[in-house]
Amino acid sequence: MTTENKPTAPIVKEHIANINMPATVKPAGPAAAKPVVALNLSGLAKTDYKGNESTLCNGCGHDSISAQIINSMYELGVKPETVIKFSGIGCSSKSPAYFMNRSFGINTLHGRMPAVATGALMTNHTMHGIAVSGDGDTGSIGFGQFKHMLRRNVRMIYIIENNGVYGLTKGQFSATSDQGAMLRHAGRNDFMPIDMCLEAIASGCGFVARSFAGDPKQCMALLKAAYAHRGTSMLDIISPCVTFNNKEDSTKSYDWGRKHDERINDFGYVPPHEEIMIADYKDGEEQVVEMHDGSKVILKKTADSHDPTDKFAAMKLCMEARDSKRFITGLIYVDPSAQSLAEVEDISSGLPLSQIPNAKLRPSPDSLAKLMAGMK
Amino acid sequence: MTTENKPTAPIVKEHIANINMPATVKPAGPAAAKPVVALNLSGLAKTDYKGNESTLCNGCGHDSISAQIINSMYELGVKPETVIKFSGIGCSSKSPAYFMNRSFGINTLHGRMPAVATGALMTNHTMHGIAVSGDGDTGSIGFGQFKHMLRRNVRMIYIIENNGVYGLTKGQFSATSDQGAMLRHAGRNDFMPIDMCLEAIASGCGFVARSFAGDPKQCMALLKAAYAHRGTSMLDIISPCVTFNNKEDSTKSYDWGRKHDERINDFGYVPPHEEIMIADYKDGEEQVVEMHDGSKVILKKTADSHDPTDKFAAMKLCMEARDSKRFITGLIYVDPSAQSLAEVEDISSGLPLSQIPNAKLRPSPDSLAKLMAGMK
Amino acid sequence: MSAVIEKPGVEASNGALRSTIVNDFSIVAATKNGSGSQTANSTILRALFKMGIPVVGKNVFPSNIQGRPTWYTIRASSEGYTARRDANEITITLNPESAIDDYAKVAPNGVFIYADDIKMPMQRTDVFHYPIPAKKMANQYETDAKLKTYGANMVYVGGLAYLLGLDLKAIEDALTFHFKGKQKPVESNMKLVRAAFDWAGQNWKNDQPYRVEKMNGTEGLIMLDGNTAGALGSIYGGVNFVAWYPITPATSLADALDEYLPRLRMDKETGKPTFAVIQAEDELAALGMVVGAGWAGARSMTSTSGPGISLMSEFTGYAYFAEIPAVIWDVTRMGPSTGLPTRTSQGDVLKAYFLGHGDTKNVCLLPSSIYECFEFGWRALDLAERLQTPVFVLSDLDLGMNQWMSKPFDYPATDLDRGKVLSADDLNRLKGFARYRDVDGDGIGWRTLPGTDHPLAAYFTRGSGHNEVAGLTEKSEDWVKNMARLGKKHETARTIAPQPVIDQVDGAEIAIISFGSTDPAISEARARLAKEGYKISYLRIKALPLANSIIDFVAAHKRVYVVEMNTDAQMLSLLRLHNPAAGTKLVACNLNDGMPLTAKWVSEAILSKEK
Amino acid sequence: MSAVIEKPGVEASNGALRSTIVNDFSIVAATKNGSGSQTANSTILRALFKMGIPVVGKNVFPSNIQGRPTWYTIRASSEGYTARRDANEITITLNPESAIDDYAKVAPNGVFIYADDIKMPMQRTDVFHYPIPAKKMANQYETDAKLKTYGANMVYVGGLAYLLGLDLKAIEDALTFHFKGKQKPVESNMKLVRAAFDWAGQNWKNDQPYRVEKMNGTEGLIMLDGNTAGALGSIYGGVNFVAWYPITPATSLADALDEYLPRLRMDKETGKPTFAVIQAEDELAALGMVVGAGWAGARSMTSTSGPGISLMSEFTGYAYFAEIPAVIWDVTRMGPSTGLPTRTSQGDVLKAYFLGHGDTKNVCLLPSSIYECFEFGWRALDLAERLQTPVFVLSDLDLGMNQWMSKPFDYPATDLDRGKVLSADDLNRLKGFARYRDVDGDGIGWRTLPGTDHPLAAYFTRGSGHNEVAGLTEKSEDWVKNMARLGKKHETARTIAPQPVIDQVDGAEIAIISFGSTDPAISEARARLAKEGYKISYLRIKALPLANSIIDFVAAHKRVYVVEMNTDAQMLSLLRLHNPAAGTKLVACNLNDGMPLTAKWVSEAILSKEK
Ligand SMILES: Cc1ncc(C[n+]2csc(CCOP(=O)(O)OP(=O)(O)O)c2C)c(N)n1
Ligand SMILES: Cc1ncc(C[n+]2csc(CCOP(=O)(O)OP(=O)(O)O)c2C)c(N)n1
Ligand code: SF4
Ligand code: SF4
Ligand SMILES: [Mg+2]
Ligand SMILES: [Mg+2]
Repeated sequence: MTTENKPTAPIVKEHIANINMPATVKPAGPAAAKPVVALNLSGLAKTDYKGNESTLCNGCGHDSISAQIINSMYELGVKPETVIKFSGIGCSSKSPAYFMNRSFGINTLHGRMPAVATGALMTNHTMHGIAVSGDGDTGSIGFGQFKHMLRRNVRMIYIIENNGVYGLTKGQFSATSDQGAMLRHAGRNDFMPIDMCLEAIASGCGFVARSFAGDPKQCMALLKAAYAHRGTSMLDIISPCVTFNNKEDSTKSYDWGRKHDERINDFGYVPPHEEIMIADYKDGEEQVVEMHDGSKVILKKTADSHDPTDKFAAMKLCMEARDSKRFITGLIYVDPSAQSLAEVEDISSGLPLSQIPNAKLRPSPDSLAKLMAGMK
Repeated sequence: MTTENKPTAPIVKEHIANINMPATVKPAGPAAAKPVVALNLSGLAKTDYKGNESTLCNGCGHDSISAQIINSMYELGVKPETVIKFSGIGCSSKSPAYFMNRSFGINTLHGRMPAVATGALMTNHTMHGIAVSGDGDTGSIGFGQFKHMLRRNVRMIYIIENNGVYGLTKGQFSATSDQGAMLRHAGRNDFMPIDMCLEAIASGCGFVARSFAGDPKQCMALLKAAYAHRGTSMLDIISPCVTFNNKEDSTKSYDWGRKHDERINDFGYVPPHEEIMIADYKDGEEQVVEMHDGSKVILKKTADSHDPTDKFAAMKLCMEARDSKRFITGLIYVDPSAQSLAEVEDISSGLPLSQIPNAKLRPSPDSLAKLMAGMK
Repeated sequence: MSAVIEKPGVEASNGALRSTIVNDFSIVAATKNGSGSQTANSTILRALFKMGIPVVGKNVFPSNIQGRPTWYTIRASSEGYTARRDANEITITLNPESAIDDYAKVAPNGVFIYADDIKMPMQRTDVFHYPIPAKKMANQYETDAKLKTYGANMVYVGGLAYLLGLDLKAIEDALTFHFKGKQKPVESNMKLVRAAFDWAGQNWKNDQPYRVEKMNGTEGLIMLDGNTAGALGSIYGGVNFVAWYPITPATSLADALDEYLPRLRMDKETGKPTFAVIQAEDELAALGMVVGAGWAGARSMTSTSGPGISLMSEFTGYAYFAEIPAVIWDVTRMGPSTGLPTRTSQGDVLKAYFLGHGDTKNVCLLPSSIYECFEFGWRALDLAERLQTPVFVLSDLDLGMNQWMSKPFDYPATDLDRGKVLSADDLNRLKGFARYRDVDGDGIGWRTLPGTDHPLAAYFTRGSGHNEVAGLTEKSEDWVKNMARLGKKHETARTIAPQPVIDQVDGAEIAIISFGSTDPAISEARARLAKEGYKISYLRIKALPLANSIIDFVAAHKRVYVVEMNTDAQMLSLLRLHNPAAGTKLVACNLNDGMPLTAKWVSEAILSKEK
Repeated sequence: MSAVIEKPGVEASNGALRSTIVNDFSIVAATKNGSGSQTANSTILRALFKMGIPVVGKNVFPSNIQGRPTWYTIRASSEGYTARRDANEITITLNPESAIDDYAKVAPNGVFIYADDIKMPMQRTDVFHYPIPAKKMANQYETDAKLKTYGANMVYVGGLAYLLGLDLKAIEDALTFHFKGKQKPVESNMKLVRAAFDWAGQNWKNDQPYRVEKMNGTEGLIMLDGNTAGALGSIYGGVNFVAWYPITPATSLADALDEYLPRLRMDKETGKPTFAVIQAEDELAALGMVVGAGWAGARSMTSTSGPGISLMSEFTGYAYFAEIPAVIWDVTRMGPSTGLPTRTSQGDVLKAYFLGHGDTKNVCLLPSSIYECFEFGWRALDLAERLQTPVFVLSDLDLGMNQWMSKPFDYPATDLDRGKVLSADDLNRLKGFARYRDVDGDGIGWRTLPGTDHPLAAYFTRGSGHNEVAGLTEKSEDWVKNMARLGKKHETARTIAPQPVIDQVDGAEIAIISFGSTDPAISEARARLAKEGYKISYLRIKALPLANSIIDFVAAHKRVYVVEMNTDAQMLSLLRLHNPAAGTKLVACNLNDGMPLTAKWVSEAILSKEK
């Protein structure tokens, strides 16, 4: 057995048909010809953000969200290699296999993804996390971990693909199912749905939004802004389950969403490297939230638009919307100030823990000798 | 092996020195002489509510709370046999052994008491639950179960003996520790404390209060009112840990509590069998909340007293108090309307599940024959 | 199975075409998940069953909701064998993704029925080809757009009926059964079946060899899945508290409870439920609730599978040590970890037996048939209350989710056993009690239930060290004494849990020990091997802890093959621990590939070791 | 232990009083939990140690913070034996609650030092009585009210020093050690010690037989607890991610990491930490974080005990199957369930080895000394990354929380082993990789780490079925192949994990197999038995899976006693599974009463079976 760090022999003789392999893998070496496609800031084509073919049901909301993740990351010019995809277990949690194959991905345990993401993102704090979970995964079994992750403010985009039902296990109630909904086996759901946004605000989350899988534009704008957030950005995206919870009276159905979607604000995202033309934004009509990385969220102020920097207003909005079944979407709460966990642990300015050379991981023989001397 | 239900032989020949035995066990039989003490509605003396001698540290807040549980149950005239004591693991969770030995008690697993209590109280919905937990037990490991129990609204008094520290494991930070607090091994706590009352309101709890172990009168009044609540009543009682978290700058210390205790309202509790003398309560100066069992909580209205029936005000109060380290105590939120789990499951009007006779538990041979015929 | 027809099995193995092969073949229908083929497949299955032909139906489905290949296999066996077979004589495919593979796997001289829009080279000369215009006909006959994909499946039912000579009346009966008597769907489906039947008659040449004929191999039998059987057994066992969390393949057990409890267990006088079913937020909470309920005097249970079992570890140890009744159904799937959620295995034997840290040993029941799923449903509740301990029922996906024939379930032979519970009257008489004292010599103490109206009824329950009177103790003697009593209780369990079924063959040198759903394959393998002159005894374990009679059985043979479906030979491990004297006599014979064992594999595995 | 003095042990067993007994006795100090007696006890312990007398200190404390009886035992042994003894020649009690019991347990001809305010009949004529005015003197000398109870403990240090002839200089050195050189507390404590010493000289008649004398039995040795040793080993093993949840007796391991990491592992250039330590919300999350970190390339670990191990079941199986490095320290306490949190046991052997549902088998290291706690601290991290799997270290409360002598820890002999990781350069060269392919024949694939800047670096990790290229698969062949490779990896682990220590005695018919913290008792028992003419070989297991050399060792003996501290003879079970041919040759020799084994028990247990 060799204990060396480097492989001493060719590991794989020929190129392997890795099913996770990116769609347009560029052959190694500088001189490779580029396909004739639009390239983004990182010099990548949209196809470089593709994943495996989806195995979800035709029309499943989750697939629309995957598409918007691809679009937003492509448009932002994020290098897929700098992203880690995380998920729990469920139909929603399968979806990381369906976008960004060039990103590392880990499909963890049911409800326990927040812990894995915390460990991984602390080990490499330079990576961006995109976490996908379901309402069952996060709201039921994973509720405790979810709340504690928010409290720790681990930097990642945490998406709840919220369909108000357990998809993968074939249609049981989840903790976000409508009160009064009916199921064949279990009968009526008598419990009040958990409001993920309300919970996130209570746990100190600094970026809380709700959207609708049927509204790709809003999803994309939120994803971009979320990417810029310093800590956890929580996106509660209503994502209809066409197979088990798409009846028109379900608040998680396409029909309901299309009929009732009520945008609480309109906003745009300006990446850090783009200048805002001051002229474009009239004072008093726009509200600018500056994110930690220098990017900006520009909110259009109207008479009834919600101010996402007002924490009490945000909480009240969530509570009232739940009580009256309003389908509100938009940026609910934002506060870019709180330190992320990597900052708190004071590792954010150095090399990722995973890249610290061995020599720095093992203290000197001398230090041990001294310690031993002190224990005599 | 006998499969009969009744013991056929004397099980225990003589009286056993059961360490859980009540202090003033009255010998069986009607003619036993009563000690000369004040008896309550149930004909019991205070000593009938005693528990084992406490093994907690001298001065531990948890012991004061045990004393108030004893006092309140005695004063209400609750028969100890109708109460089940529940707890998780921790110093706080040990305390059910130190009150009401004539009540059944179960010391469960760390953070998992809500589930056990749910099962037991569904099995006998006529019993009253008194659950005792700690901030670690409920806020850290048990947070998910706690929130889901509240959502189900299982009828019980759920007391969090909140000392902002792990007592039994010798002083680590809990999820309610002050931001900025220091510990010998772990250093600084950088995380925002979880606010149990805020969380309870978000989860739909209909009786939410905070108190202070150093304020026996308020604790007792709250315990009495909580007893009358239809679902879960959550009491977050700041209960100083004299050994590990009683420095004067700790918001969970006696000093801090004594200096900063800010009662948000004053109230009295009127049991169902007592008439309120209308004359005693002047309209406009009192607010009466009628509980589901007919008892009443009478709140004195003053200029700055908090109205516990206003959910938004309650949430806002909790959030602001957390942000500004205000030590608020009193009845934060009350809404006696929501059905308890036993009502939702439609078993609340019948015999306890545990007392349903065997004959009703096994369907007839006939019914089986019919079923079988239908499967051919 | 009682009604076995005494004629040799027919299997086209050497390529020689027999004139007709009657009632002995396997059919596989390859469709897409979520396309509604379940109705078609169960119709075929039940139609055969209604014709008196012994059958078994197994669904091999992906861990996915819609659009992935899924295979439904029906085995017809005039001899009544119900094990899986590798060979499929008749393959139906509507699924282009799997068609090439499916085609390659058709048994020699087999039949290939395929959707006529599947385009691929079909060059096999040892296969009978039958293209069928499934989509076209469905579109033609189904007006409701939603039902069109679904309808395509009924088309192959008609085609198959034509080829096999399946009774259209039996098909109608099967549909009536499926739709619980509702006429409308029966008729609309029959329309398609008949149309396809007629179309096939006009367009196909029926020179393939497989035929069905009415027989009386299923008389008096029922057909059902094991999870429903388990749920019914529990209901007749008086279960009154259920907490669970969804997980494949255990979900349908809870579903069946949700379905049958309201039908069978509403209080006649009050009209109110005599039970409560709670969908918990996870498995930790599910077992926690069940333990709370069991402690308070409910007949309580949960059902789960591998990942849930892992999460139940702490509460199982608690219930073991605090001595609280609880029934846990583990409908096993492939592990480790998430593994293959829709494939079968017997991989949780060690896990369940030792679940809980420290020194724990749990009682496990091991049903091998849906009949036993029912029986162990009520027995588990009895044993849990009698022994005041968690009792596992280790079923598996194959047993739990597939369709099996069975003799009708027998009404429980004994009254509900509520175990040792003291009432207020008892307390008056006894003037106290010691919760954890072994007064009867079986290691089991007497308990009281919350709500017992007596000042001496209460005791304090805990998972930490306690003495006989339930007081907290850290004394060595108390600990050792208490653990010794738990050990004695375990010995009691050994004698009162279901005992092994032993078929000791005169003069046999070799033997098989097995348990659970491997039984059909083993029975068939023994019959095969008997024909080749091998005398093989058979012991089927029905429960853990292992019965002492197993030791004698092993002693009576030279080599004992332990047949099981897991990677690490887990039952063999327990047998070794139970019977160290057996030494190397016990031989592992295990396979864990997610598929139910076949008689072929079992007999070949044994033969390869015997030769 | 190298520096053993070659003279026979002195034990007052037959009641005959020897003139003096030097450096061979046990002291027990019975105080109240939380009363601050730890300083006094460690002072006595370290003072003896500094005088060159081999010692060991064990704390028997309640699961409680303040006010319950607690016993601290110090054994001095000129021969260097460090096992627990049942007899205590010198008993000190300040604790009225336990005084009667403590008094009764004083060894014949023993010494009883007691607080003079304890009133009880003291009629034993075979005991030397020494009342001491602990409170009074403390009140007199301690001005700070808080330190008064605490000070009472220093009074008995002074009294004991007088009786034994303990060097006051050694006591001062010990206090200086304890207070890390801070002069003020040293002085104020010494004041009390000296006062008590003088008071005793004036008021006591020192006719008791126990004395200490300087010797050179501890030269070059260190004294420490196993948890600190484990933490240091991990730090020198390059641990850089820790997530944990408090639990007795594992907490002090994490505490030591929190204490020493900032001292030893700040980056010299940046002054920033090269590590992160997170207190998780529970053990599920703790191991989840560790697994996430291990996956992302950290040297990651957690520490816990029984209940935590139960909660880690699902994540352990996940890490096993997805092949992610993680180190889990299980500092074992008494189970099942909450059990006795402050008592020692070896009850998690089966649990840890099989942790995870389905078919899992984990690598476990079994330290038997603080030296090995240090060594396995770094080795575990190497093995975890090399084998890409969870590695358990099964320590226990006795080892972890008590004070042991040891030769100084050796600096790790080999470089950090980071296992098989491909860099971007490797990927350029190799043009791809197959995560789960066994290219080297050891069952271990190559992995990449997130952050590797190469378009082919990424792969997708999951706990469900996967093929060589980490693709999702439900195919039987893929599953079986993958499990077979994991089996091969387990065999690799068998050969690269620490191998057993074998002391095979010429002509020995009987042997002992054991592991972990039973080693001191076994060594001493073998010496005792050797004196009685018993030749006994000894094999100490250092890791699971069990090494194949154990088979030969067993074969070479007639009877092999498996000595362990659990109820169900768990290691014996694994030995039986590993070596079925051993049959009934392996004999259980286990005790699980929460106390470390004594040489007396081990030798008597073996003798009783031999005779
Ligand atoms: C510990 C555990 N329990 C149960 C399951 C079964 N399970 C798989 S997915 C799922 C629910 C998924 O629901 P949700 O998170 O809402 O995702 P969706 O499928 O609706 O997108 C469950 C219960 C599991 N995999 N692991
Ligand atoms: C699963 C598990 N993990 C850890 C522990 C150890 N433990 C016992 S009590 C406790 C914390 C108790 O803190 P809290 O609930 O705040 O109670 P307090 O002692 O402060 O009253 C912990 C971590 C345990 N018993 N079980
Ligand atoms: S079952 Fe529902 S959630 Fe799952 S893939 Fe289908 S539509 Fe989506
Ligand atoms: S340690 Fe703290 S919480 Fe525990 S008993 Fe002592 S004072 Fe109370
Ligand atoms: Mg969902
Ligand atoms: Mg606490």
